[in-house]
Amino acid sequence: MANISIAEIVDVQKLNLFVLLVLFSGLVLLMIRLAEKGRQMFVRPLAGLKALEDAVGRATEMGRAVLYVPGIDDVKNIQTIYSMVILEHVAKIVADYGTPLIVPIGKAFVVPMAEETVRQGYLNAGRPQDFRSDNVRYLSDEQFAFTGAVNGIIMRERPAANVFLGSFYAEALILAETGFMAGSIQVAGTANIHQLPFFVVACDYTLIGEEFYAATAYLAQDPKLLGTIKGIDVFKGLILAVLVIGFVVETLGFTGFSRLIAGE
Amino acid sequence: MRSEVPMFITLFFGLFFIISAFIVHPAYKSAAQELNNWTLIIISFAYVLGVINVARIHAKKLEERRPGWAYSVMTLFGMLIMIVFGIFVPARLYGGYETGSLFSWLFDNGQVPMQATMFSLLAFFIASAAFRAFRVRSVTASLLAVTAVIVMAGRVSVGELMWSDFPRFVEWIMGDLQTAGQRAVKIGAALGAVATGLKIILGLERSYFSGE
Amino acid sequence: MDWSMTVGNVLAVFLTLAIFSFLYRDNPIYKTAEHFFVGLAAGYFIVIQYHTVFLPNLWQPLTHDVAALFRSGQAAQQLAGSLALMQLGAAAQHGLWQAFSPDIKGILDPVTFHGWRLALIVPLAMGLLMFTQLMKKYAWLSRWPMAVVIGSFSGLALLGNAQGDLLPQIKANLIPFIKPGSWTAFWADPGLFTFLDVLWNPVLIIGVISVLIYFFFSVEHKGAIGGVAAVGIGFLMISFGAAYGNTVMTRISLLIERFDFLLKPATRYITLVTLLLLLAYFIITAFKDKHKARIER
Amino acid sequence: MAKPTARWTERLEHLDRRIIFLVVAVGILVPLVAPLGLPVTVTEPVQAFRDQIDGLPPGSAVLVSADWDPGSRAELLPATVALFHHLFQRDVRVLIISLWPAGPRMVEQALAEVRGAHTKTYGKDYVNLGFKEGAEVVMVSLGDNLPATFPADYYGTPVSTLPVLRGIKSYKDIAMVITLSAGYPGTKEWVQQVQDRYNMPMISACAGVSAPEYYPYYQAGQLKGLIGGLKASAEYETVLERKGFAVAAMDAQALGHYIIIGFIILGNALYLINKWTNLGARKE
Repeated sequence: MANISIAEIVDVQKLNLFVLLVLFSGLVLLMIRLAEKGRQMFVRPLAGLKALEDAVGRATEMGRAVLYVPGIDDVKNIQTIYSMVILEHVAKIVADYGTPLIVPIGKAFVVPMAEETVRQGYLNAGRPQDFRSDNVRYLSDEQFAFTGAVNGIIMRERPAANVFLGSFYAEALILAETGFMAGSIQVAGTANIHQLPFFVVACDYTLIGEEFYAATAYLAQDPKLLGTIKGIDVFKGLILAVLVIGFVVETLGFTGFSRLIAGE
Repeated sequence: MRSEVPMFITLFFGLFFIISAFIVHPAYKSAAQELNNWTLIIISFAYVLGVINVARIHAKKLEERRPGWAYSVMTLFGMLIMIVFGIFVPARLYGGYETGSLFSWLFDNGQVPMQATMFSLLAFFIASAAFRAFRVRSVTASLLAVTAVIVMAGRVSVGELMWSDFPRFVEWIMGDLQTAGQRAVKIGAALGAVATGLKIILGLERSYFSGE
Repeated sequence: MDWSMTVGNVLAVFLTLAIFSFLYRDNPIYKTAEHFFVGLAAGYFIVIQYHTVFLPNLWQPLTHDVAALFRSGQAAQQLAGSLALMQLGAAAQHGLWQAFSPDIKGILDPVTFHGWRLALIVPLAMGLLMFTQLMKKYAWLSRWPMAVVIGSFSGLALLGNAQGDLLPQIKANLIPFIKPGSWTAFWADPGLFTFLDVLWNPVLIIGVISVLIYFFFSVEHKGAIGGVAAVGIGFLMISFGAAYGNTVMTRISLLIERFDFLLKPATRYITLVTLLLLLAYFIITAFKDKHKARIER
Repeated sequence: MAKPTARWTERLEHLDRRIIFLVVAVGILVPLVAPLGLPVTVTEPVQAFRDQIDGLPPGSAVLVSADWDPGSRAELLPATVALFHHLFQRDVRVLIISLWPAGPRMVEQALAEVRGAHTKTYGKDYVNLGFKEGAEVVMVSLGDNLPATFPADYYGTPVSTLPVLRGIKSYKDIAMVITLSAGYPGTKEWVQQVQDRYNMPMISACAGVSAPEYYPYYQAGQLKGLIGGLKASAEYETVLERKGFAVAAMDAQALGHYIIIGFIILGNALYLINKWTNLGARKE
């Protein structure tokens, strides 16, 4: 193999990307390792999250259902997978009180995953027998047929709390407004930046972008999730430092730093 | 067997797609292309399964005469007519999927108008939400409201009549003022996505394979 | 008069008004149209998958090469080749360097090895495994192909976010506090836009840093950090306001196009007739409901 | 104790939605029937989009990804039609793909509107390669081998027989990617997976709703041009002197926007009035 030079094998231009991936991955894995060893990982309380538990609590008091829509995207969207973690937690709370839980699904491929997640939630609450698979309702793969069907459920079954957590598109506004008219307390969260204005305006609480990821970690108190959030926070500290050094150095006229980051 | 193999497969395909961005060795690249093709094929099976799920649910609703079963007839009818004419009927009997077939006629005169109209409903909903749910409950909400009104007023031709530089001012808001917030949210979201992708590939994210 | 166009317009106008009827209230006509739409969309999905993915990417190469191979009698030798391919998969797990040893290299080069096409049996098998999801007993088998999809998209999301969002967006914010030349330009010609140009860089720098601090989860929002986070949430709300304003543009455009379609010369009269028919339907049903309600009281 | 009859301002705040719908419908219909013909000035990102296409060297190949469907036809059909007019005026090979199932048929509708005005032949100057499932996976596999990912065009003709694709193996042979985007997968995924990795010049025409999220890419230079929404499409039509649906819709667009602004202000005015008067009532 001696005659083949490194440049032929690996794209040397992408060194800065490689360094970023190794550094960030190492940081996240390190923090997860520390969290698993029991190190205390502080995550600041999230207003939107407290609202999620209040909303489910209110539904329990009024004996009405909780509607949980894990976004309309497929399993290939990371937000759908993350929403499953929160769904598992909500399913656990709901199972404790025996409050009905409705989980409309907008992509067929998500159905088995959602069923397993809710079953896991009921399992964690020690009541696997209460799990009824037809609470996880596959409605349609078509975005708008799904939205119309969920609106029908909201207007007919009048859930006390609507939770919209995951990847949403144009239907975010309709679901939030229909829920607003049905008088439910609404908590939403998505990393799809273009839908956040509607959730912020029409819902009682909104987890904005990353807060959605942090809420998962905070809820689950799972070392892996907490470690990830701390890893991201530390790296964000690094980015803040780079941004501050960057603009100070650029103001002084030295452009080498920004070229180094860009790997030119 | 139940979760070790899927975890290895996730690791293999996850790493493969990451490494492919870094390796430029010609032999690797041609092998990579074949693996890409495999993934595409498997993904398309996933979507076929998705549609079979639609058929399964509406057929079940039909069998059990559950409320609204009559409507399921329409879904199955719509699906069957598209599939039968789109795949099985020969082109000369209005079959196939190109222009002139019943499949494309139903698409142009059935699917397009209905989907376009469903989305146009949003114009009505955004108006009713603007009136009933768009409340200036706090300082932050009023910042959102003021920016929204300025951008709306300046982005349409009437705005220009009032102040000829209005569009240019809105371009400044879009290109600079709102870009700052968008960029920070994008950086944060990217970190979250990279971390989550990493955990899924390394099998640390087991929630959706849970239950074993 | 082209019949398919006219009948097509009648159907399109009726379905458009049927969906618009949802604005009045959820009704059987809307439900029928919506369910018909779900069926059409699902059917369309399958036909397009069949013609543009299943046939060209899988069926044709597979059947074409299997036939060619058997005719030329190389089947046995090439099959062994695809088995070697399996070991390559395992080799990748232990470290790619051995995989590059010369003897395996021959396997990778498709020119010499027709087995690649034959190997398409593997994705076909994995794809078919997907259907085990419909059978309760074997449903766990569907996790294998599911893992391919999840693994691929997680890998690409990880790479894409780091390469396309993270690095370039950080680099784009490494800028001097005042845009070079904007200060002198402002004094040369003081006006709103030259002033805004001076603000260009400071807005980006302060905005990005304060919003990033808002999304900092290790420190409580109190004192100085709380203040900066408040500035951050302000920038965030401005971005959301701009997004809201732009969304109105999209929604209104969709409605304009639908009304434009209904008012077109070719559909104008059809719209009128269909509108009257729908109106009649709603008046009759409203009347019938009132009548029925009076009987029940 | 009978609920005190709500003051008219309180009843108005909970106005029946259908009255609001009626106001919007009338507001859109009037300008469609009686257009006002208001001016459209061209903004910088649209001018940059046009200059990028004008700057394409003759004979170069351009990849257009039509990632939209009937749900966003109102905004993206005018942009696509204007784009095809612009590309067909130039000596450029146009390869069209779509990562949305309904995409290829939308491309057909756009091509039908454009074909008459230009002397371009299918297969030699432009090709509709149709749809492939797989979003980012498709984008990445085009980097290694385009013909393997799209072995046949939308009509099933093998690509090896199409002259427009001669000599095109991967992104190296593509001068620019033009992403027409209405959601996922769209411009964001194209920028994430292709722009930086293959350092591919890229411009985007997108639905208004996605524009704010793409401005950071435009400011960072990852996107060299951006048409965000129907107003921007109207600017593009004006710049190309090919006035179409986008320009015609600007009057109705203007009235629609001012109706919504009116509702926001009215809604909040009522909200504040009710809050203060109720506060006042409780104090007495």
